[in-house]
Amino acid sequence: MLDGLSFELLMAIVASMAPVLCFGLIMVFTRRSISASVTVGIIGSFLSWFASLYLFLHYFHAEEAVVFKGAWVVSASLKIPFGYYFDPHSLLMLMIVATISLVIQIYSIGYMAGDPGKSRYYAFLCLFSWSMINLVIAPGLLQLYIFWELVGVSSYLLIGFYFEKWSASEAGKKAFVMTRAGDIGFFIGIIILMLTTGHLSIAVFGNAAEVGNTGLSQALLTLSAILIFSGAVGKSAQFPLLTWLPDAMEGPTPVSALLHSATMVAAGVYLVSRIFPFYAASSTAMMVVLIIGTITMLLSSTMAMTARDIKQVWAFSTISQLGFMFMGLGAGAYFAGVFHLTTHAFFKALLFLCAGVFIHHFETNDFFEMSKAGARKMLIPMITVTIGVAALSGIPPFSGFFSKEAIMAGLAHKGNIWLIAGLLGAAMTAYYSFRVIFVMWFPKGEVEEHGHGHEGGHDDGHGGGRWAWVTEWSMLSVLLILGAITLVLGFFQKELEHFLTGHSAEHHGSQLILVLALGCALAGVILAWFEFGAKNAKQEGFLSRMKSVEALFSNRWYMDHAYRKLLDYVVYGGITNTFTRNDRVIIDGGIDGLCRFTVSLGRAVSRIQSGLLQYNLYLTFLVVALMGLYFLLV
Amino acid sequence: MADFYEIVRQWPLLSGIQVVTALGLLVIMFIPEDRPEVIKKVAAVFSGLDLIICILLFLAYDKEIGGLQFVEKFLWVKTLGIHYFNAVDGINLPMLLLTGIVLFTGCLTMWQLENRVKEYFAFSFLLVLGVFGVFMSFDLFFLFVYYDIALFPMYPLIAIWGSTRKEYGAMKLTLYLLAGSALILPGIILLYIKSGLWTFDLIALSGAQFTPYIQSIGFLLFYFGFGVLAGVWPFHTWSPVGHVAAPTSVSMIHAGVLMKLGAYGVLRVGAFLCPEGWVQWADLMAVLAVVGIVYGAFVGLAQTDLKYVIGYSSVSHMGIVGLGLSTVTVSGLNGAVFQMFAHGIMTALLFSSVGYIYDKTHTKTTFELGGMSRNMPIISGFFILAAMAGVGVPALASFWAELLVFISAVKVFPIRGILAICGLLVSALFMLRVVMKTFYGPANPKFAGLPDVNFWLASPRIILAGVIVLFGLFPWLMLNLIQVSTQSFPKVMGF
Amino acid sequence: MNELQVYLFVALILFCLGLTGVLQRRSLIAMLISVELMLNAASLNFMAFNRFLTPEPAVGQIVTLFIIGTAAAEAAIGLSIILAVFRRYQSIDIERARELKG
Amino acid sequence: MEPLMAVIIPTLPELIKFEWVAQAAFYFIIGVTLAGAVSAVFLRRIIHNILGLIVALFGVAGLFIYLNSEFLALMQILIYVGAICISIVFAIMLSDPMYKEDPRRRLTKVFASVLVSLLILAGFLSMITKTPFEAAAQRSDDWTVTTVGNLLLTRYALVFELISFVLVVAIIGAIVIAGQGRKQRSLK
Repeated sequence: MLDGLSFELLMAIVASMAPVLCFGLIMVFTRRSISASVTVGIIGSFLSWFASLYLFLHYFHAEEAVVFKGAWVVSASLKIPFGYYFDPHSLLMLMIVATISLVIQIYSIGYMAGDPGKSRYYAFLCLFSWSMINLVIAPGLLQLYIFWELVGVSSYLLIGFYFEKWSASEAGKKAFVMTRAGDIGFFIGIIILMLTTGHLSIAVFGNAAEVGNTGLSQALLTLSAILIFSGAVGKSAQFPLLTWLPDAMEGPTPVSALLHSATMVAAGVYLVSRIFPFYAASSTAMMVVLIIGTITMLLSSTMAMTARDIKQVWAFSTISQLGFMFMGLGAGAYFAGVFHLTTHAFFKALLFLCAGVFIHHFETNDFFEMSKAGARKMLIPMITVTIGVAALSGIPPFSGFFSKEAIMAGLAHKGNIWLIAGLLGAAMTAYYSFRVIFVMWFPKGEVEEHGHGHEGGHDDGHGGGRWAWVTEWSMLSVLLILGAITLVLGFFQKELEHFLTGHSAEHHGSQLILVLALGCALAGVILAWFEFGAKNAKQEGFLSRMKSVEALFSNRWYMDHAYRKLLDYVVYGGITNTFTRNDRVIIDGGIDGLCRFTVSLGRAVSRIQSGLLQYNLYLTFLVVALMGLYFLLV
Repeated sequence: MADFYEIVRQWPLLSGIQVVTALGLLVIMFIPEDRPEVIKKVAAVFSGLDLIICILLFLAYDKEIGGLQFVEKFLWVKTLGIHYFNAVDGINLPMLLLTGIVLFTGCLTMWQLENRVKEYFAFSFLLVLGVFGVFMSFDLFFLFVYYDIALFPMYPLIAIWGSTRKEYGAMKLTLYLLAGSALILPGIILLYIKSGLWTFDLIALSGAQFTPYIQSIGFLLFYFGFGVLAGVWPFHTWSPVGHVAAPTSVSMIHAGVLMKLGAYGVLRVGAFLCPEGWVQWADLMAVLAVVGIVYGAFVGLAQTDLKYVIGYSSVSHMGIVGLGLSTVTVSGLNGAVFQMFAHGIMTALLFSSVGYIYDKTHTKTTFELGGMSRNMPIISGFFILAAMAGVGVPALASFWAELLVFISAVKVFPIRGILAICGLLVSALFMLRVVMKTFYGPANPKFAGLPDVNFWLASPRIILAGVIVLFGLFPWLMLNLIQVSTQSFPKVMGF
Repeated sequence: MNELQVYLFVALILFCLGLTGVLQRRSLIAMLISVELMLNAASLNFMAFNRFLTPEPAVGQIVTLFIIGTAAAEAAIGLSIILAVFRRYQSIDIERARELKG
Repeated sequence: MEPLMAVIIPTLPELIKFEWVAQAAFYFIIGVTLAGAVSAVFLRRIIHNILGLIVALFGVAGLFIYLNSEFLALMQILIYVGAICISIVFAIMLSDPMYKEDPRRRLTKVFASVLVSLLILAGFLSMITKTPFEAAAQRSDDWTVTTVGNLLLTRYALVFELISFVLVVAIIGAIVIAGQGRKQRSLK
């Protein structure tokens, strides 16, 4: 299938296939033994990470993309290859996915300690890593789509991990169906592409020079670009399909960190940036991306401002940051979008994992309560979460500052209105994220010392006291690692840009934008300080004075209600009901009526049967005689 | 290994299948009724032998040469031109393999049957004898006779061992299918007479130059005649009712194999003999298929009985087969045949899982179950896997089939193709809804102590799940085989 | 006189008489008797054709022999059926046996 | 004329032509046959019917002799009269209520059956008169019993076997049918 087995190919296979092997192993053999499953999972992820690292370093200076490809399905003129495509973009993404997968598996040792379903959890994590890695290094859009769907499946399974909670399984279903709705557009889009150009090679659609040579008319190009983007809208929780992501927080927190902030939801952004030249060829499509990104960013920022659940805040901020990335891409700033994707992956994972530590410890999701229970005493998580928030808000020198600033520059290039939207978003982001931080650092009212403080975490450990340090440090070490990455990543902007685009451009943004962006962020921080941080602050946002707006924001702009109504009235009440009745009454009723008619007809005819033998004989001979006469006489 | 296959190709394996099945039937009939264990073992052994032969066929078929292989042909009735003509090609080989797998796993699934074991397995073997016969015969006469043999045992099987309105279900099913077969017979006679060749040999008949008018009528007869069995909308209502009423392994064989008999008949007899009619009626076929896909999914959304849900999902999935057939393209046919195989395995797994749950809890309505993943994690896992396959998740067999069908459908009938793709969303919704209601949520304490499947009871489900995953990950194993024959089909477009 | 048509005519009359009997008698035994008449008409026809038309004289005789044998079998079965009917209904009136009434 | 006639009818004076006598006897036999048949059908007492049947059977046997086959005539008398009629008589005698029963006629039924019979009569009559019967060109005149016997065991062996088989089945069937009813009765 794959031609020639070189060492690089072997490493690629290891990187992409080790997790699925682990998935199989855990599901089939080690389901009953939690420790074995954990070991298998972590070894698999480590192998995969190691191979990815090797590939990353090996191809770091490669002149052009390296492709390994073999036929997966051949049907007439339809050829669907399976293979690997290594170019800077996919290598970077591979590195992000492999790294975060690995650290989250390590983190989960502690977080999931004592959960009886841990084996299943690790299996699903492996399944996810497998699909995500193959998605990232897919050489064709169809392979990308296939693993895209598989990522959706693993997301479904992981969100519904606590399946005994209705809300969790509902959330899983919702996530799957809503992303599927987007995927249908994606699917139709790639079918259109395949039918018109005959292939789906990323090497072509991801290459500015060749996109023009595909023979695609501008209208079809725009149409398929928008359709494919609808897949990204679903997966990255953009404007019309964004309500599944906050619900997806029903899953275990590391899952939220891995799937619903760092990697899976970023797949939409990855998809658009992957075939960026293809999008760039259609200004309409770019505009759609930009508009959707902007709407999403503003909308979800407002939602984040009222949430009291720490995971909800991070979820809304994820949506808004993804929207921000789309804005960057839509504005034509390819590198800025990808760069923000990279930095976001790490600091958002960090934020979620910190939240996980708190949730694990205090057994509540409400950060006001955490604060009251003494969250400030947990130094390492508090410091790292502050780093993460600073990065999120775009405070220098943390990584988010650099990437946000790059996007702002791109937006300014596109037009002032987009820049203003971006700045507004940045201010809101700073406001809501520092709101969390200030509340947690500076608890107001009487502070009740939480009963089981640090020891609480220890008791949850399945190994008891001897293994407690593993539980704790598996989580804390990961926080430190991610915090460190968040700190330093911003300084590698030049190198990354060179790596990705082949040239490191001059500093795009003007000083003015830099100042503006920083100013907006600081304004948000200061507002948050006066409302939540300062000595005599009431810890009530300015929104609480505008009840109707607050209600609108905290009900997510009533989008869920609208979907619910749509589902209830149109799908269940309307179509389903009509069809079911049609089945029962018209089709079945018709058939049953036909049967009843036949039976009654039979009854009627059977009256002729008198049961008199001679009568029957008489009729027989009468007919014979008449027939005989007829034939003889005529 | 190649040498071994070379030798195997000389063996009359197709007759071998029939002999083994018939022998199984005979042996079962001669075992005293009071020894059900022996009967079950014998059934398992003979169905296992069938499966082994099918696998052997699958492996030994030479894809390089293609065409008809393992041909067994001799003249049976000279004056009428009836031949004993068995052969395999890329279209019926997957079907034979499917039948083998479903029969074997079905026999294992019914290990806990207690009521009239002997008759049950005897009827099952008779049924499968007919099914195998239809799939391997290349003579219209034998095909039709086997077809009716396959239909008949359904009635007693459902009416005696069934549940929920079994008499009604059995009667409805039998009437529908016989009505279908009443259309097929005139079709066969029409072609037999009009060909002027005085032969029932399918290959010879395909060489006859039928006028477009005859082809058009002939195809319509075959399409509706066989289509009833394939659950073509609006002749689908027998299928959910029948599936619900039937006992587990009959549901498996029925939804898994028998419905494929219909689609296979449309392709093998209708499309092969009347290609012009096929092209002419493709539009209608596509419309009915798309309606079936969307309609089945929507009606499935309203069901609360697990088996009804699966029944309507079958209607929806068989619509995909119909859509593939209507495209008249190589890829469409590949997809359709692959979908027949994949759907067969998938539904068999669904029914097999539901059957176990029903055996233990004596209910199959979703609101009475709930949280089954806690009580019976393994069987729930199988169901969820199969449901995922039904939703069209990649890396499971049916995804590839749907992919090929949809690509060619969008090419040939853009609007209908896109509508059908949108149907996928609804099918995802209703499958997941059922999974959620049945397997997720708080566990019902009523079923807390019930045992999950042990290894032996899980084994048939393991086989089915393995097949789904195997062909999902390595679709070319099947597609390369199917392609051998679909390429040379008359009138198809080379896409 | 001694020609084919005469025999055929006699046989025809026998047949019609038998038919009348079968159709109108209510007693099962009388019906059986009438059937025997019809059978005889048939064998007479065979013999007549055999005598006047066929190339080989043995055929008709053998067929007639066959008819006689069949008649014997028929009588045996018929009588036993009549006996069974009589036991069931305590009568041999054909009009009482009406279980097949629709 | 056939020499066989001489065997049955003894020598007569020269005055009376042999053919005349034969002819008269022929019509007499026909008359006897039809009379027997009529009485077999139209008389009301069962016993009279049987007697009429016997007469008619004898008549037919006579016609067989005119048709050159005295073997069959003998068979007719032996089997029909000797076996069948006697068995019917036995059946009546052994279960006497059967024979006592004498259902009344229905006039409509009689008329209707006569009508059908007349229709059939008319139909066949016209057929008999219209059809031009032609004898085969080559006809053998080997009428001996020996030939019939030979043929029956060689060429028509299947017929022979078949009739034996039919008789066996009939006998078994008769026993079963008659016997079963008795069993049911005794069970009651």
